[in-house]
Amino acid sequence: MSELLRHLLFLPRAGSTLADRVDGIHFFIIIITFIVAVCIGLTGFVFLVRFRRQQAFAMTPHVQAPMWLEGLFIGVPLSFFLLWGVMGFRDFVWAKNPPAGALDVYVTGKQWMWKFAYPDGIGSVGELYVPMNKPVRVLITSRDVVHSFYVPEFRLKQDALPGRYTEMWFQVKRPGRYQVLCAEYCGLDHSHMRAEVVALEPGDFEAWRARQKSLPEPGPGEEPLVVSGADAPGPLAELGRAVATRKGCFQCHTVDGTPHIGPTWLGLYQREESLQSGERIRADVAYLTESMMDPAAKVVAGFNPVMPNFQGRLSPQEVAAIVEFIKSLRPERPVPPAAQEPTYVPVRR
Amino acid sequence: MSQSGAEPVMPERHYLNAERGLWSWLTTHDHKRIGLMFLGLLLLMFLLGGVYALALRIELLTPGETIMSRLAYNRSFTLHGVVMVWLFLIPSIPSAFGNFLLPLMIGAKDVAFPRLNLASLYLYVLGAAITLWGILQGGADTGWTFYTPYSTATGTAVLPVLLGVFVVGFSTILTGVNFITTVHTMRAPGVTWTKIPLFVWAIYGTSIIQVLATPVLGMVLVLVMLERLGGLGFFDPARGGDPLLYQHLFWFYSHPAVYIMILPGMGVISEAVCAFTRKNPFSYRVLVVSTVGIAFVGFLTWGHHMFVSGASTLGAGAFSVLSMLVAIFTALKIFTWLGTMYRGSIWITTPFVYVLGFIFLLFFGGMSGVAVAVTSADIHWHDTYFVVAHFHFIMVGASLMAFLGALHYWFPKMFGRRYPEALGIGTAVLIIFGFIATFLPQFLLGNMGMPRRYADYPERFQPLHVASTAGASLLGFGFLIIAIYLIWSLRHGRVAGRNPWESRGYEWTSESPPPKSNFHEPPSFPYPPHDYARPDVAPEVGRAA
Amino acid sequence: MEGTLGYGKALLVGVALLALTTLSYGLSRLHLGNWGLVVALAIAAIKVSLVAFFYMHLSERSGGPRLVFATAGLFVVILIGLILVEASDRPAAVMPPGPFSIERLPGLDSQPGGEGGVR
Amino acid sequence: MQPEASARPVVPHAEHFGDEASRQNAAHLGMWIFLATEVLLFAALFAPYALYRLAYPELFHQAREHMDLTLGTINTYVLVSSSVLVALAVASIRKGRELVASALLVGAVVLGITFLCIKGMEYAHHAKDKALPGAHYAFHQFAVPGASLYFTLYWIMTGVHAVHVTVGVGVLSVLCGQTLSGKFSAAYHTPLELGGMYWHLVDIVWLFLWPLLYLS
Repeated sequence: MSELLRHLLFLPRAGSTLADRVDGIHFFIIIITFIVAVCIGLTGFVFLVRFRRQQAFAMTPHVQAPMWLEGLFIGVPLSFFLLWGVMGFRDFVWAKNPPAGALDVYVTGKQWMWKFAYPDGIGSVGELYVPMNKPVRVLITSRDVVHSFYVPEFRLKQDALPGRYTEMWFQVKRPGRYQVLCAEYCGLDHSHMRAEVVALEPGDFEAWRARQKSLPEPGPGEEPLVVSGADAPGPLAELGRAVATRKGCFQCHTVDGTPHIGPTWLGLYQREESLQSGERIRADVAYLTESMMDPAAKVVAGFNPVMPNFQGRLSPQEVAAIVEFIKSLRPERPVPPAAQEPTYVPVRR
Repeated sequence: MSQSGAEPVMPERHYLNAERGLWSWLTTHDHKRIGLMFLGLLLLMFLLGGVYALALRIELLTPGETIMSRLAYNRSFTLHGVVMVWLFLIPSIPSAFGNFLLPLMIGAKDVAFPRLNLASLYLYVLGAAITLWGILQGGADTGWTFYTPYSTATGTAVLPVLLGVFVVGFSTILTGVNFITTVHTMRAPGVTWTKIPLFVWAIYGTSIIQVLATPVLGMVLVLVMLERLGGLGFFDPARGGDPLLYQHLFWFYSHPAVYIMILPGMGVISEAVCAFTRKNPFSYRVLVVSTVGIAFVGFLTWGHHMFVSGASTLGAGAFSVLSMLVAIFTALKIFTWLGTMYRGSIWITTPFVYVLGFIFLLFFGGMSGVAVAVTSADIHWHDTYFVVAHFHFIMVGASLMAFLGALHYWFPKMFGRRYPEALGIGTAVLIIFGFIATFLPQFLLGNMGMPRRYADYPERFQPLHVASTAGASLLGFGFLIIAIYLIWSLRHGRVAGRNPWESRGYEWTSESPPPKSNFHEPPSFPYPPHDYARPDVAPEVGRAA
Repeated sequence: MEGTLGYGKALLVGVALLALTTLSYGLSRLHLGNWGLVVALAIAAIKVSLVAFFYMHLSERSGGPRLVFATAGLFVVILIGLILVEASDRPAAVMPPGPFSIERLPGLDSQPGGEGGVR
Repeated sequence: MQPEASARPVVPHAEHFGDEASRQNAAHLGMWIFLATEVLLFAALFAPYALYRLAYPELFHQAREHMDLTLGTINTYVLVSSSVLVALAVASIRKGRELVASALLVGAVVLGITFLCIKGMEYAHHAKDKALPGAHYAFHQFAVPGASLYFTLYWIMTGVHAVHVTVGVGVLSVLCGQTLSGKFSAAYHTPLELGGMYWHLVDIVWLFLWPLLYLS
């Protein structure tokens, strides 16, 4: 029955225990809605036919809804609404409070990727490995803007807020790969901020975990290799450096902060620049791309519009590589003093 | 349809030709002319927002980047939202029809503060101009919700858009102040609180929301602007700020703003149901109480936008229950409209087709609203196309249907002419079906898990997107037909006469189009506005007898 | 008009306002702890009612203006009250030692301030 | 934010009204609704204050010690006194004493300007300490997490209030001039009442800002 309804309503398969509960209330609401819709539609249709206009300026009797009918109009829908509200809230509380002994996973959203890490230090980018039939608590945070961790097949969604952890838990019912989407708009590549939950049999999961642990141990203070992998200049950034060299970008731009004919690339990404027109602009991907394609459009104050136009001289891949290279040239971020780091509080169950 | 022998004639002098020349329009204090100018501007904004909507639908026809880049897509959906919400829907019925009709419906010569009314128009123009200027600067890419910290970090032209919305907000405040005062102090003899027409009640409720909620939006927009300009860090976690605070303040305005959009529509429907079924409202009391109730309880529900945002569980529960209360008022209205049809004399006209469409679509929009206000169900639906479909059912399916219904119902009042009725009915049916074809698939897309604001999407979502785009083109075609026949009717439509709908609403006792002073004699109304049980000839004298 | 604002009444209310201000200042010197805020706000509320009722002519106007005044007050309470209800029930400072430090937003770094978040 | 626009919304003897009494009613009601929007405008600032105070109770407790209580308290007396003067001015014009009324209004305007000057001194003081809002905050004596937030709140709340005081001073000056030129009488003085109400609202806001920012 519920499989049929799921097909009718285009709901994806139910991958987690939460999904069954959410779908249950979903079906309840939809069925009642359609029953009432049919009643209203039929009543309206009967009235339309039965009381259609016979003559102009017809006089009609003064009909006033009796009190009991008004009471019914209020009482019946309200009791349904409140029933749904209470049922939903019960499930909501259930979904928000993980059972003891749940496996903790830290989820970090970042424009535009998901990173996962386990308390014992292992981690991964873009793929979250979890054991099936075991509660998993996700502790979600963001490193920049608000994201939302969304797994449609689990019916699970929780916003990732910068500076705070939010939590949610799930228990996967069967092994497989489940798509993770970002559901809170987070900028240019919002729609490509995807990842996967890989649910493994408990045995397979332990094997995976052991394999990860056997990877070279990171030194003290270093982040685990797998985790920081996304931050280090990737192959694309390396390609960008090569392209920039080949196209002669370094004749005018430096990468170490020294002033030259053009603005330095060090720390350029996301820097706020004053333009000659007096406006200010943030050097985001769009601006960097535009500056290659149409350099004269927005010239940074204090520089001459001498840069040649690279429209047609750079392939999209090369542009992306150069942008990625510029992105990688971020100055060391000042680390907040130790006193300002959040203090460790044992996580409340 | 006309039963009378003689063809009606246009009144010699009316508000449209009382004074001539552009200058007389630009400096007018006449609420009717201000309402008309609002109507024209709003329709322009609707056109702009609609063009964005069609562009978005075409882009979404296929996955991947086709007609626009991701950045362009992000900017387009933001501007579609900003233009439609702030420049069209929020001022739509109150500023255009409210301005035109409210004094007529309570028998006043004008609104309480005519100069303020004109100032409101110019503030709107200014705000819209600033927003459009922002669009020319490239436009924002934050979504119409301007969520921090993204809106304070992105490099697009957010500032002018924020500023434009801020200024438009003040325009709606002035309108609200004006309307509340007018209703309180300027009712003609006989128009007691229990005999105020239902549309006026709706505008009154709307004005309460505008006055109380808009300043909060104004302040929060100022804070975001300051944060962008001066690194204030008010909502920035790096400085100890709380991004959720922004969402609280924003939705304190923007949830009631949904009722700013729908309440006037409900008022239009209440009027039109009575007029075209020739029946007294099934329960005047229920319609009034639910209007004011929605205006007030609507302020208590904003937290249901934040169930999965990291806000507290208790808060979610409280806001969920409060949201159910506001849904009850809507349910009550639907039942009452249905009850009004009972033993009436139902006349199927273009406005009435929109009424039927409104009731039907509002029912589904409202029920899907209840569904997403259920905390656990919202976990899945939040920020998916289900929500997109839900609020489009309310804002387009209901508000816009009401706007079109109002346009057709009061078109003879405004211009003294009629539009081709059969064409009107046909187009109305086309628009309702186009609408359903556009947004029903979006409910299903939401169920599948398609998040909103996606420039690109996994392939499995495509068939439903194609259906939605097909519906949207039908919808656009429908609007085109309406535009053509209404513009044609302005000059060539049949002369309507005073009261072509045989309505007993107060506004129809004056001539159509009304004289500059609204009524030739200071009116008094000894009978209720929706009274069709009384063999009185007074309302019908308008027919050229 | 009954209850019209005259010199006598205006002066009397003025004296009361200044006296209440002094009282509020004096009480704040006593360091009442948590009650200090409550007392200070209560005194402020009394002063506001005096100003609104006498100086802003509410005593002379029934109906509309009083309704507006009450409504505005009510909505301030709703706005602040519901936000506080929600915020006070958020999970306690759940800042587990996640593997990542919080990255500041681009362009907003290098200034003091900034605990992890709102407790 | 143009309060003048609605401070004098009624054309004397506007034709679309019946009589002066209903004109007055409408004007007062309109002004009250406008004031309600102002109240909600400030509520949007008090709400963040409440939330952050809940989040950082210690911080808000300590921050008080870096505020200039003396100047703040003097300012309270100044603003309350000017409100009293405005109330007296309304009482005078109702008795038809235009000269007394305008003298009282001059007093209120002077007190309003005094308020702004004292506020300016306080601002200068904080600016010297580099206790500036947001990104510009560099006050070393009070460098705990979130401290910048308190001063951001302080600057915005008092800043928005100061803007209102400035507008109010402008409104009162115009009204003072009109009183002197004999525009108002015992029979017609609605604009003066409305302008006074605006000034009292500015006073009311300060009556809350003062205890919240300086006292407790």
